[in-house]
Amino acid sequence: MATAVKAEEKLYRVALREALAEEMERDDTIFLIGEDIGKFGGAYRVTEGLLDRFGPQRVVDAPIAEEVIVGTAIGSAMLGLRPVVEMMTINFSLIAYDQIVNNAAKIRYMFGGEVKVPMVIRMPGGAGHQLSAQHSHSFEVLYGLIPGLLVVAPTTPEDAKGMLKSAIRSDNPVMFLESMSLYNTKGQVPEGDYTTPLGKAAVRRSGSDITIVGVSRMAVLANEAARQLEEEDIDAEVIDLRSIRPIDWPPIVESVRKTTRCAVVEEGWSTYGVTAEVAAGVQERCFDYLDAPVRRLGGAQVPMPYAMGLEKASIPTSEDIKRLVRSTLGKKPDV
Amino acid sequence: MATAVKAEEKLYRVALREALAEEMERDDTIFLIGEDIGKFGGAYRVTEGLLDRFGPQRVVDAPIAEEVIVGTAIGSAMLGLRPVVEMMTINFSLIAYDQIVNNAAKIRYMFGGEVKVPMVIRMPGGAGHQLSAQHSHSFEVLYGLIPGLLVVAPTTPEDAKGMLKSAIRSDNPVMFLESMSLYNTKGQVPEGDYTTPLGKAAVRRSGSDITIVGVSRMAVLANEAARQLEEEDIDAEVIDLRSIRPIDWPPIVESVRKTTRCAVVEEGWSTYGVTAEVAAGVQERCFDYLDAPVRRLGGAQVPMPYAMGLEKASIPTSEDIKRLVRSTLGKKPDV
Amino acid sequence: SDNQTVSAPVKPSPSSPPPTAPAINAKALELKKENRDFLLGMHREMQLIRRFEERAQEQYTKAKIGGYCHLNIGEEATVVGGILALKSNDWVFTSYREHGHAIARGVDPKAVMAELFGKETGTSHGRGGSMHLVDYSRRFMGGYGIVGGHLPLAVGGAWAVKYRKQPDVVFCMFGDGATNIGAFHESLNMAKVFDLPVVWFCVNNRYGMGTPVEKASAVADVYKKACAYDMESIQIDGMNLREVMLRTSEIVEKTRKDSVPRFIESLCYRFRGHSVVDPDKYRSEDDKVKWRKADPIVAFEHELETSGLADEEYFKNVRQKVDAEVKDIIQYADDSPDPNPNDLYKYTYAGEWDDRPELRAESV
Amino acid sequence: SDNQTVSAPVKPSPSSPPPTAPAINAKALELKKENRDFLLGMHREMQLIRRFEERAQEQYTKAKIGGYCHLNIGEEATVVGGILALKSNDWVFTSYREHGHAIARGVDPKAVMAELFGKETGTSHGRGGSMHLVDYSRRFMGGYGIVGGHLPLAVGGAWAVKYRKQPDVVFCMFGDGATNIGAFHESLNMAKVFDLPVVWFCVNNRYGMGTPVEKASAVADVYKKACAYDMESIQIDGMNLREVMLRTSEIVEKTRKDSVPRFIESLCYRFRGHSVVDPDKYRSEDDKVKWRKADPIVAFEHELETSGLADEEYFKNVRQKVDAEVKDIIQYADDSPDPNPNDLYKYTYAGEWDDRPELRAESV
Ligand SMILES: Cc1ncc(C[n+]2csc(CCOP(=O)(O)OP(=O)(O)O)c2C)c(N)n1
Ligand SMILES: Cc1ncc(C[n+]2csc(CCOP(=O)(O)OP(=O)(O)O)c2C)c(N)n1
Ligand SMILES: [Mg+2]
Ligand SMILES: [Mg+2]
Repeated sequence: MATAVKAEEKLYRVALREALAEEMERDDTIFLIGEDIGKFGGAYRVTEGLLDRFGPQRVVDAPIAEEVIVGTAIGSAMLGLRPVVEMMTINFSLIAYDQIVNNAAKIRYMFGGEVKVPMVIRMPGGAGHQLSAQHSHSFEVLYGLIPGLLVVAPTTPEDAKGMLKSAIRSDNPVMFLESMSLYNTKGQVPEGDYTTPLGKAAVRRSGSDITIVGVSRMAVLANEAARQLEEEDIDAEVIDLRSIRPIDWPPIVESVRKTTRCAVVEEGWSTYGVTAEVAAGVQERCFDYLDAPVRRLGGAQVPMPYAMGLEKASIPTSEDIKRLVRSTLGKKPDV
Repeated sequence: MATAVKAEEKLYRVALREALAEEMERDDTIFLIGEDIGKFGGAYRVTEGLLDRFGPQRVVDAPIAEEVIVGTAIGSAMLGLRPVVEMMTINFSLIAYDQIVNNAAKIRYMFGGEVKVPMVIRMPGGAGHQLSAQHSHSFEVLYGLIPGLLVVAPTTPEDAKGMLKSAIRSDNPVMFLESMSLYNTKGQVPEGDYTTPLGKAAVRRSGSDITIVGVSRMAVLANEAARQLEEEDIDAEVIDLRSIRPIDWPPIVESVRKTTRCAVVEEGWSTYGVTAEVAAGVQERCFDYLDAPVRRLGGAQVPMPYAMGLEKASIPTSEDIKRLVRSTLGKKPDV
Repeated sequence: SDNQTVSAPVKPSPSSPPPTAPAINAKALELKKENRDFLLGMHREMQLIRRFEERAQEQYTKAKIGGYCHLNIGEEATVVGGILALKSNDWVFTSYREHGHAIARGVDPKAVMAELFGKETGTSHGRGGSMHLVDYSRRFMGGYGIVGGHLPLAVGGAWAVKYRKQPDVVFCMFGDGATNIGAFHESLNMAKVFDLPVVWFCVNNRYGMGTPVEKASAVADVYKKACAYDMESIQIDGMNLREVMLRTSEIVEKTRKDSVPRFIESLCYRFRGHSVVDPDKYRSEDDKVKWRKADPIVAFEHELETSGLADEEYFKNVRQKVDAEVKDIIQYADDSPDPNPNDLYKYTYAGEWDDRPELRAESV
Repeated sequence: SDNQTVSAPVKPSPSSPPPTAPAINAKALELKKENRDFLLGMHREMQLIRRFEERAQEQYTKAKIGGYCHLNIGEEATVVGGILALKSNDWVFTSYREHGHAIARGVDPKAVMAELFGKETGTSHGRGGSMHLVDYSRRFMGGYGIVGGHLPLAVGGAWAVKYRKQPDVVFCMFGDGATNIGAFHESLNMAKVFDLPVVWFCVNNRYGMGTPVEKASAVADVYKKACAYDMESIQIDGMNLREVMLRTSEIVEKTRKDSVPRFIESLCYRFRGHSVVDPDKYRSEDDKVKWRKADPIVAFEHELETSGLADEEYFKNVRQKVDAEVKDIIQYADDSPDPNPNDLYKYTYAGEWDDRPELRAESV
């Protein structure tokens, strides 16, 4: 990673906006398309101000029609543009799922390499705002599954900016998974033009007792949990998965071989979730080193309920992660 | 399972047809809807003859419009009918994915149990017919992931009939995953009215050295491989997963605790595939019994290529399963 | 605390129900003495919805309500006129902007507010919230959050009605923005191909979030889209209660008779932002002022007044009564128990599959 | 064997290309001497496609071709007239029934047949097969297998053209069945809202698999659907080569000029089943006979003959030449190498991500 010298505290949302603006300045084949990203400023205000700056040709307010929004991006990418789609939330991407899977991901292969599809789909996911069943899910695994896609989930403002730049510069369709709950978080963002590579996990904290692998926002919570676990004399290593396709195995394997224990956590449903692949892959690669089974934690396996109490009970917390860690260490889950 | 006394050899496709016809005779709230299932007789001839028998009200040729086909089924189920959708192949279900996930699976929960959605979506998946990138995938995991759905994949004519009856009688949305390559296979089908429960795996072969868990058609190949492995003095137990959601853990756990080794195989992509969940779940439940990591095998992680040679190289064979078994046993994969 | 939670719904004591329509025709809607009760009943219904929504906004600010919360303020004539034109055996499918829709359909407003509060006594037992109200007993088949996603369900509803040869009509309501999505097209086509008894009712409030209808739709007069399905289609003044009711009723009854789908576009305007947190910067002040002058409640009150059926004194009295009623409604919602966290998995499945341990996540 | 496989495509020696259109107008298409070369060129093109398809069917029976295989037999006037009306800078997106489309666009028929044979020398290097032909150099942007799924891509193509202010038109071809799916609606609407230079060309061959257009579409005259997008739309006789070409060209040139999307419905009929394995039991013999009488090649030959531009002797000669050419084409496909199995993962990604081990499945 080409980290520039100086850095400034910025919001995750602002880091994303900077990446978009800087890339658009650099390359005029890039345009943004989505619902209410222009005049309205974006449902989560990531694109605020960009319409004024780049005009309606490059910041496009589209009808509510996710299939054709994604299709427009694909078709224009095939002809040489570099579209960046904002899907208002990942929940609506299900409507465009056929376009993403059967077109974006497959076109290059099924045409024997004769065309490419350089495009990015940005979309926030996650729960915690009482948006209930149709607006609160994570769904990372739907994209992780698909050959032809690259899938990332940055968790810091620095990564948000650096990885979005890499995604835009990639010649492949990249699913760029943001988290609603991270938009308002702050972090150091290096100045100047830098990129953060796709396809790489990040060790956020080193430790010797256990490896916690976190997906998207859960990597942030895992870090919190790990800090708190110090008090219990538990020294956890935390890995932010960051790249969902491909999974960056070397740092995970190295870590687990060192710590001999592994816990994996995601906000989405863990059965058939991202954590299933991580757990399966870790035991395959580290079997002889493991002192306990790889344990998983995900959101409650229900359509997200609206009532605050039920919703809270559905989303993993740092307390839940601590319990998961303790039990992976063979301790009582509750202290 | 209420197996009747007599049994007859029948095609998988015929067993399905019988289930549909018998259930439709029994309950006139059941109707079939899909593309070309009536006059054309069904792309895979499962529904052949049913239009003549039950008329166009109950065997409905719909426009090519997967979203509204599924939506029609859901809405009519909410009002008390029992629709059975034929999706021509699972590949087209991606267009209806939003309807299935955001409506069929969630309606009961998000309305606090005030309505139910008794419906079945039948759809064949799998490769092997040179149908290339947009028509050859398996996608079981897309449905396995979703709370609110039941997901099954029968592999024998007996199960096809018995499980389809159970699916139709269930008050839940059931994803009934058939396999293109199994339609022409034969097997004993009990006479009379019987049902095979949803949610249950089946031990197809008992053995002591290793447990092979197969998903859909791969359970059939696993059986073949196991038979051939006898020659190598390998005694494999074969479990047909049958139920993808929920997974029926008890027989799998019992088996692996006995054999101490486990290999899992599916036709779809194994990264984030069904096999990921099975491998993750087995190591969680059987860690202290396992003598080797749970190993997985799936299709090549590419959009399915057309050329016969490439396609063959993309689909697991019984030879591949044998190699997987050998390496899970710590032997050289090739003999 | 545990005694604050119950798993069985507490049925509220019924609020005053919406007025029942007599045979709806031009005569029954004339501004005449003999129609007074019914006309005033509808007026009261609009006021109830208006007040309900105003106070919902306030309760949102107080964090009693969470999530998204989309109000019907400004759309009362469209909502009340449209829904009261239906018979009790008709079925309603609608979008997430549906508090008023539910109330007009006779769903208890207490249960509606309790749902907004996320309480066990809510229409959906606190699982759905503002966007997912339901009441099977009123054939109110739900509010849905995926734009256009419920239109296919309405086709299914109409399918079931026709299949069983029942004399019901399915009434499907959606916004102007929803007419640009694929499900709209598939649904209208399917309905016509099979001649299903469904009336498509577009609440054209001119905007889908921040996007005006003419920037999102190739035809700004949404009713014209029905031409592609050879479907009878009308455009009505959605700020005029009596027009909405009369013309909706005519269309609904035609469809009841011949089981041919039809389309209505009701032109109106939302007086608030897209949802309660929307600062609403994308619409001009001029536009807002112009539309506010056409306030459907004020307009109807004016009609009632000039025809001598009611006066300002009466209207004031209604406002007070409605205000008191909504206070009660809020009190009820506030007093109602939260869902029991132990019931988190309940309702995921029906029948034997509900709440089964093998369908939960891995426990830690 | 290994020397039967190469990873680099073997470029075929070019077959005789389709005729280049002069300025297309009524005059240039008159059955007159001065137009003879061009007219006979088009005739030859139709014959080539016919023969290509007949032999493709035969090769399927011999298992040289696998998968689904959808033929253009009967649609030659629609295909040749439509595609030859385009300029070389225009872009074509089409469906899985596209062998003739590709050939008419100037894609080498050898590469087309090689693709059907799954050979490395195929247009898509054997990865795509019959449904996924492509040739970027001809701006032939592909055949697609999900019904209606490529219409959104055509919008994107037109988007790029307009974005770069280029004088190109995107030509998007699809079947009657595809007009009932959501993507159709979203695409036409989006194209009109943004005034994109795309011409929608519906090959209405009256059936989507076994379903006649009137059983699947609320309007059987598909061109009428464009009314919902306020889009100019025409219906043409798709069995009449000169009409197809002239009227398509008029529409395409209008769109080139004003960047406003337009719609064409070309009425025709497929003489074979939906795909080569379809027993085709759902269409009446009467219907088939009636349409066969309108065979577009026979009809055009009749025109040429009565106007004295060619005679049966000439036609026979063309058939022989074309037959020989297709023999060569098949020979070429047969002789071509299979893709190298070691290249299985190649093309999954572009650039640095292609063929990387971490993007393969677990190895056993
Ligand atoms: C498929 C989908 N895309 C986007 C959204 C986000 N969204 C919620 S409401 C809305 C605007 C809908 O406008 P309209 O249909 O006119 O209804 P109104 O809100 O005006 O009543 C949008 C874009 C959504 N819920 N579903
Ligand atoms: C979304 C989708 N649903 C179903 C199919 C299966 N299918 C392939 S072709 C076809 C008929 C299409 O008819 P039409 O659009 O008229 O084109 P034609 O085959 O007549 O050229 C169907 C249903 C598909 N490929 N894609
Ligand atoms: Mg609106
Ligand atoms: Mg057709």
